[in-house]
Amino acid sequence: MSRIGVFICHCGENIAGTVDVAAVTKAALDMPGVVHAVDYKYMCSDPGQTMLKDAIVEKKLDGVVVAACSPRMHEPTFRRTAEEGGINPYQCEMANIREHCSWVHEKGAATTAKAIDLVRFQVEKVKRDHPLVPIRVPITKKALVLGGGIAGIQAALDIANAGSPVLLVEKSPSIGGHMSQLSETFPTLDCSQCILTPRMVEVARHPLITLYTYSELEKLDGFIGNFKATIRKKARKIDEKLCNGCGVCQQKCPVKKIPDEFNEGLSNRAAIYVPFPQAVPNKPVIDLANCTYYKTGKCKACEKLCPTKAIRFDQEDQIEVHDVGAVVLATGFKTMPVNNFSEYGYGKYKDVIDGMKFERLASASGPTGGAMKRPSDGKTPQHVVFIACAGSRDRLKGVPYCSKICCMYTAKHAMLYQHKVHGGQATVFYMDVRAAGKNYDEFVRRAVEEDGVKYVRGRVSRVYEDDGQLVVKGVDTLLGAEPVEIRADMVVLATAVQAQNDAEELAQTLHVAYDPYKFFAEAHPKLRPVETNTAGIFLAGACQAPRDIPETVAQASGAAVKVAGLFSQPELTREPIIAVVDRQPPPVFSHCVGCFLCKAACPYQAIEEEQIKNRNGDVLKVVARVNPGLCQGCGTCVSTCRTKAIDLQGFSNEQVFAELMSI
Amino acid sequence: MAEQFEPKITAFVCNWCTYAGADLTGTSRIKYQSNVRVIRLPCTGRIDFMMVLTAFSRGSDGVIISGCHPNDCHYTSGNYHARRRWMVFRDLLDFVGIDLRRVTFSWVSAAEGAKWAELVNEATNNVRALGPYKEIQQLAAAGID
Amino acid sequence: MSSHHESSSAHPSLAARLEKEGEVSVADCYQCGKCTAGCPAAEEMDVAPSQVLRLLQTETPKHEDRALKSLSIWMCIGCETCVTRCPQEVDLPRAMDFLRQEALARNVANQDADDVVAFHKAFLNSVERAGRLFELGMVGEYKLRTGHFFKDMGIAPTMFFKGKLGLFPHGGANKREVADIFARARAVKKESKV
Amino acid sequence: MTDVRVGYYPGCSLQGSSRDFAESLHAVAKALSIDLVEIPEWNCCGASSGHMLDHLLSVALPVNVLLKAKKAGLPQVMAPCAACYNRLATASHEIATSPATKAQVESVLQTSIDKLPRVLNVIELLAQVSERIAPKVTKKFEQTVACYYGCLLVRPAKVTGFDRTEDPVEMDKLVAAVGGKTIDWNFKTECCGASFSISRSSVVGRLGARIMQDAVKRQAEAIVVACPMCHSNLDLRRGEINQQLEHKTDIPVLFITQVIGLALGLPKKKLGLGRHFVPVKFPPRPLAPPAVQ
Ligand SMILES: Cc1cc2nc3c(=O)[nH]c(=O)nc-3n(C[C@H](O)[C@H](O)[C@H](O)COP(=O)(O)OP(=O)(O)OC[C@H]3O[C@@H](n4cnc5c(N)ncnc54)[C@H](O)[C@@H]3O)c2cc1C
Ligand SMILES: Cc1cc2nc3c(=O)[nH]c(=O)nc-3n(C[C@H](O)[C@H](O)[C@H](O)COP(=O)(O)OP(=O)(O)OC[C@H]3O[C@@H](n4cnc5c(N)ncnc54)[C@H](O)[C@@H]3O)c2cc1C
Ligand code: SF4
Ligand code: SF4
Ligand code: SF4
Ligand code: SF4
Ligand code: SF4
Ligand code: SF4
Ligand code: SF4
Ligand code: SF4
Repeated sequence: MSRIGVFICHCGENIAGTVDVAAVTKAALDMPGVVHAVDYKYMCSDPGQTMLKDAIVEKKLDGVVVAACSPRMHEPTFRRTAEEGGINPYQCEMANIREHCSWVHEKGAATTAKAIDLVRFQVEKVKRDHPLVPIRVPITKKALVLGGGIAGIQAALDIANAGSPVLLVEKSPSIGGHMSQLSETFPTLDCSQCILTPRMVEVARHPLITLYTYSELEKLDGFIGNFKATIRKKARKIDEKLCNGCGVCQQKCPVKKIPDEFNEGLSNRAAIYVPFPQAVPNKPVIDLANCTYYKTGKCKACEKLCPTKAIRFDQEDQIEVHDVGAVVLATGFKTMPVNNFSEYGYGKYKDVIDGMKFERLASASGPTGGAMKRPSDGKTPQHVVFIACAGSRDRLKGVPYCSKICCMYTAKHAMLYQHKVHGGQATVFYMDVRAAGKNYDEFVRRAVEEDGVKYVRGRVSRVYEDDGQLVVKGVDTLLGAEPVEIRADMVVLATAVQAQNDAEELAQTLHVAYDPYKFFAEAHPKLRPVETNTAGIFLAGACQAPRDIPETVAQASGAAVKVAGLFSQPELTREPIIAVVDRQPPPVFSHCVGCFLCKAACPYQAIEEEQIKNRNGDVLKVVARVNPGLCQGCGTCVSTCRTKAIDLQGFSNEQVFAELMSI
Repeated sequence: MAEQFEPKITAFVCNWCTYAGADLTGTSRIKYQSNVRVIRLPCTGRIDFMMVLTAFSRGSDGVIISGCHPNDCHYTSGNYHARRRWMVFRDLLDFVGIDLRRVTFSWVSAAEGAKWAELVNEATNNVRALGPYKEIQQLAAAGID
Repeated sequence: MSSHHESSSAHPSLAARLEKEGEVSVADCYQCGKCTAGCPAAEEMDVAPSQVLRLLQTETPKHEDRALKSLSIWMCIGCETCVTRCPQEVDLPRAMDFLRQEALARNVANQDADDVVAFHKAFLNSVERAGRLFELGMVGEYKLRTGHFFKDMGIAPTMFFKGKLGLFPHGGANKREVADIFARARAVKKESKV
Repeated sequence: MTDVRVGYYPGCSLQGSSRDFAESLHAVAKALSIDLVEIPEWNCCGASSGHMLDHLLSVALPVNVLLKAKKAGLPQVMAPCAACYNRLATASHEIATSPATKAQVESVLQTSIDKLPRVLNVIELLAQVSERIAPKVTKKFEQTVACYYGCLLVRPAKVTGFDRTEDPVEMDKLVAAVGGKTIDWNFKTECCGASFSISRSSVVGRLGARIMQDAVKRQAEAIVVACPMCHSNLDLRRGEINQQLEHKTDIPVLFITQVIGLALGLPKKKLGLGRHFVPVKFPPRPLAPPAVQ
């Protein structure tokens, strides 16, 4: 037995000037189930709301319809009022007789008739409203940050400084990412390690940050506020607690000729090694593929000589499972390998290098101590050619997008070169200079105007070697496409920024979307740039798209604020507009037949398979179950289900069809 | 002058784009014909075939289905599902003998107030020209739903 | 007034026709010049290969004319270096073929390329007559067309004595069939024009 | 050893100016048990003149050849001339990718076209039987040579799908298989002027000079080619080339089939070695390494 009250708002003249509100009120009173109907000048005003509350009590109403403006405007207001009046807020509906009626139609009988119809729809709907409670989900206030580049470091520090514990998981033996390899950074030319190292140390010392280096995420289950992360700690073969980072092992290890990853192969390292002197943690790792002991069973020199007896040849990978409430993805990027450039020699010329190698050559902490020496013979190159857009904006190479950072770092490289080699000449082949940031274009102009870097507009077609020099065949399109041939001592390719090799796999592990180039996709390109479509998983840095450091840091702090905001709530409450699969007493259990069409249709992976078991644990039936933490209430599943076993609260089949039946 | 036939149009719209777009038509005070009745749904993905049939059998002479533009769906891919189903829909509607000229599919975003008004006017005029949808109502009376 | 980037709709621009008939999208070229930088024939050209495309991109008769009358389109060897490296995958050699054919059709081919045109014509004529190339016959026709009679006298006798220059056309091909192919190709092309 | 049966498309120049290529090809094929089945009544592919002057013919003529091969029951066709190979492969590619062209060609040839035979170049064919070569070597080919692929063997990649576009190695492997050394050089695929041989021999001279210069500088004793046009541009046109060079060169230009033929001990006459413009001879080799000075 419904007792519905209908409240018709005049909205001053806004509604009453066009719609005959008295007629609507009268019509409402005739609708089955309506026991009370009034019209009033301003329903949203204090007296209006008080009137609604009082009526609920006095008339013992169990549902109300407010015919006024758009629900997108005042639905929360009237639902709160209804709750104060003593009914469930979800038993209050609004009929939009302003935006959808009085404001868009002429005054007259037809418009009033429409208003009456709109009221009738909502009366039919409200009669079938069930009391709903907002969904409350607990939150584990601990964050997982994946990737320890500048993005991950910044996000971890910001979240920890806001008071929540963080697990920082880094794949390689040290945090720092690409930034730790950089020499100086645009647009200020400050030394990269000088600004990064203190942050790395801060991460290591922060009481709320637990660092997992040389570790990977194996699995992520659960949903926002309630994830379960499975982390694999790969065996370093070192007891980290005992090791004091003295470095004796790497000095004494007989295997010495392994190309050093940190120096981009420009120097060598041992089989047991700390990636670079400022590494965090400053603990070595044994490279199993190259250690003599693991290859032949003989050696163990490191074990014998380690003063703290920290070497553990029998150490195994460890698996840990942690509860976390939010995840920040900060796994960064890679650059296109130089052997992708067939026209520039497939990477076979030693003096055709990429930007990252140049960073190591230019770095004071690099293999040459910052002196410009070319890799082939250590000579100082007198003419260096830089090739911008190497692989970027190149459909043929599968990268049609602009890599965004290379115009700037190429200008930086050319400038650093001119500073280091007096009398040398840097020439940059470019297509456009994209320097759209604060002080960026000024930086590029400085390279040209003050440091004498020559910019030639055009792409290079081929690089080959002749008499120990590199011949660069390019073109100057500003001279009417005149071919230009330069004999250079070194060529630097500004190689395209690409997603990490394992990005697709990781995206699938985390159920986040990715673009055609395997960069992780943001929830909205403009308004939700640090969120993914999966609630509780956020993005920072170059794993989303090519980014420089300022942008990376800004985005990391943005992601951290989203996490902190989430963690500041006592628990998650969400509108209960979600799907549910019906449950029936045995032996039916549910009308669901387990076809899982709904599961395939759901854009949020919110539908799970649930086994209904008897006391012996035998599976009696497999049915669908909606995870309320993941469901966003789109209703796609409902229209997919043939047995109507799944329904959407607040927009149920019963309600929608009742509206339709009253047309 | 004989009284002009006034069709009944039922519109299924999503909450995030088209409903909001229609609100904007209101705040911009753009006038359109009053024949349309809006059924608000969270997403076009929520619409099912039976809803459209019911609308017709209950006396609608035309139906509008409108949601977010592709790629703009509030629910990521909801409207893709809807679109894919529309193809099937069309065939089904055709199969049960619904006159497809009476069904208008469109996209109206929250910023397209004027487009909503045009859409309603166009659909209303088209259906008005087609006349009342007697066939389906007769069938309905005979009990197809 | 010169109307840059404008063409009358009555005559579709060369770029539009290339897109349709030649399946080359001139608009895709972003003028990076990589094609020109690697082109072995660029030195012999009056308009660089990338600039030929630029002329077409304007879609104005004035610039299209310059492309059609250029020496470049005849100097292109068809070596495919450019398309192999073009970041936008623009099939420039195909565009060159199209322009050559259009220049001949409009009778505006560059006179400095008469010898090149003559060579290709002589070649095809020889094939049309015999089904296969008759080198000596072709060279003879070429020399008659161009007057470059004594140019290769230096190597011809050597070729002859080394058995590299046949005095008679080769048999073996189905002459009729090949002549028919030439004839029908002309007919099909005519048809597709109307 | 079972015979490898393959459709053979000689193309016009192998019948004419490049008889040496034809002779050596047949001799080597016989030695390696390759059965070259000449396509009956084959016609000219139109060569560069075809595609330059008449696009439709440039597809129709080669497709006509391929249809004849198909009719003769030949699933693959080998064209020794790189230019013919390129025309055949390009035509095949166009039929597969452009329905409009396919329809036009069908009406020119008055037949419908479906799957066409696979098109091979001579290197691909020899690579298929490469393991047969080494055991038959009677006299190692001990020269150091520059393998010159030219442009049309490898380009464009999406049409030929053969080897590494900018730095092919398949011919180098064949030379190595008969004991030869190959140099790593820069002009493996740089164009030699191709069909400009007659109409613009100056172009050929300029382009050929750069090619020869790099090869000679890197101590090549000969150039090895797999294309009659490359051969005539570098051999017949040596006069024009030398005019552009400071240091004239007389290193010979051999077809890959001649190199293999020599190593297999086939008589020089059968390999057409006497027909070259630049005589095929190599400087005598010291028996022991030269004394250190
Ligand atoms: C040659 C060059 C020069 C540059 N110069 C400048 C400059 O001067 N100024 C400037 O502002 N920017 C510069 N940049 C850009 C700068 O390097 C990036 O903006 C920055 O490194 C992005 O940081 P990130 O943390 O997002 O990614 P990264 O630095 O790539 O860090 C990602 C981290 O995640 C780890 N990781 C990857 N996958 C996983 C996984 N599955 N699980 C766990 N961990 C994982 C990686 O090991 C790495 O430590 C330059 C870039 C290049 C290539
Ligand atoms: C022609 C044009 C087209 C554009 N198109 C795009 C586009 O397509 N896509 C895109 O991403 N971006 C676009 N942009 C950029 C976009 O407009 C800006 O990125 C964005 O508006 C910046 O937002 P904001 O809040 O920082 O600044 P603003 O939009 O400028 O907002 C600042 C606000 O602060 C108020 N204010 C100012 N001073 C005070 C004060 N002292 N006290 C209190 N309030 C104050 C102002 O009144 C204003 O409301 C475009 C910009 C232009 C000019
Ligand atoms: S020698 Fe021992 S303590 Fe020193 S760095 Fe190596 S493992 Fe650590
Ligand atoms: S055991 Fe391995 S890591 Fe240790 S010193 Fe020997 S080679 Fe080096
Ligand atoms: S940032 Fe500059 S160099 Fe890099 S891809 Fe974009 S335009 Fe090219
Ligand atoms: S100022 Fe504006 S238009 Fe000019 S380069 Fe910068 S972003 Fe482009
Ligand atoms: S579509 Fe319906 S029946 Fe099928 S699994 Fe989902 S809820 Fe169950
Ligand atoms: S309502 Fe939407 S989000 Fe929720 S379970 Fe159904 S399809 Fe998934
Ligand atoms: S390489 Fe391609 S994109 Fe660049 S100028 Fe040439 S045709 Fe245009
Ligand atoms: S095909 Fe023509 S334009 Fe292209 S590189 Fe070769 S000669 Fe130059």
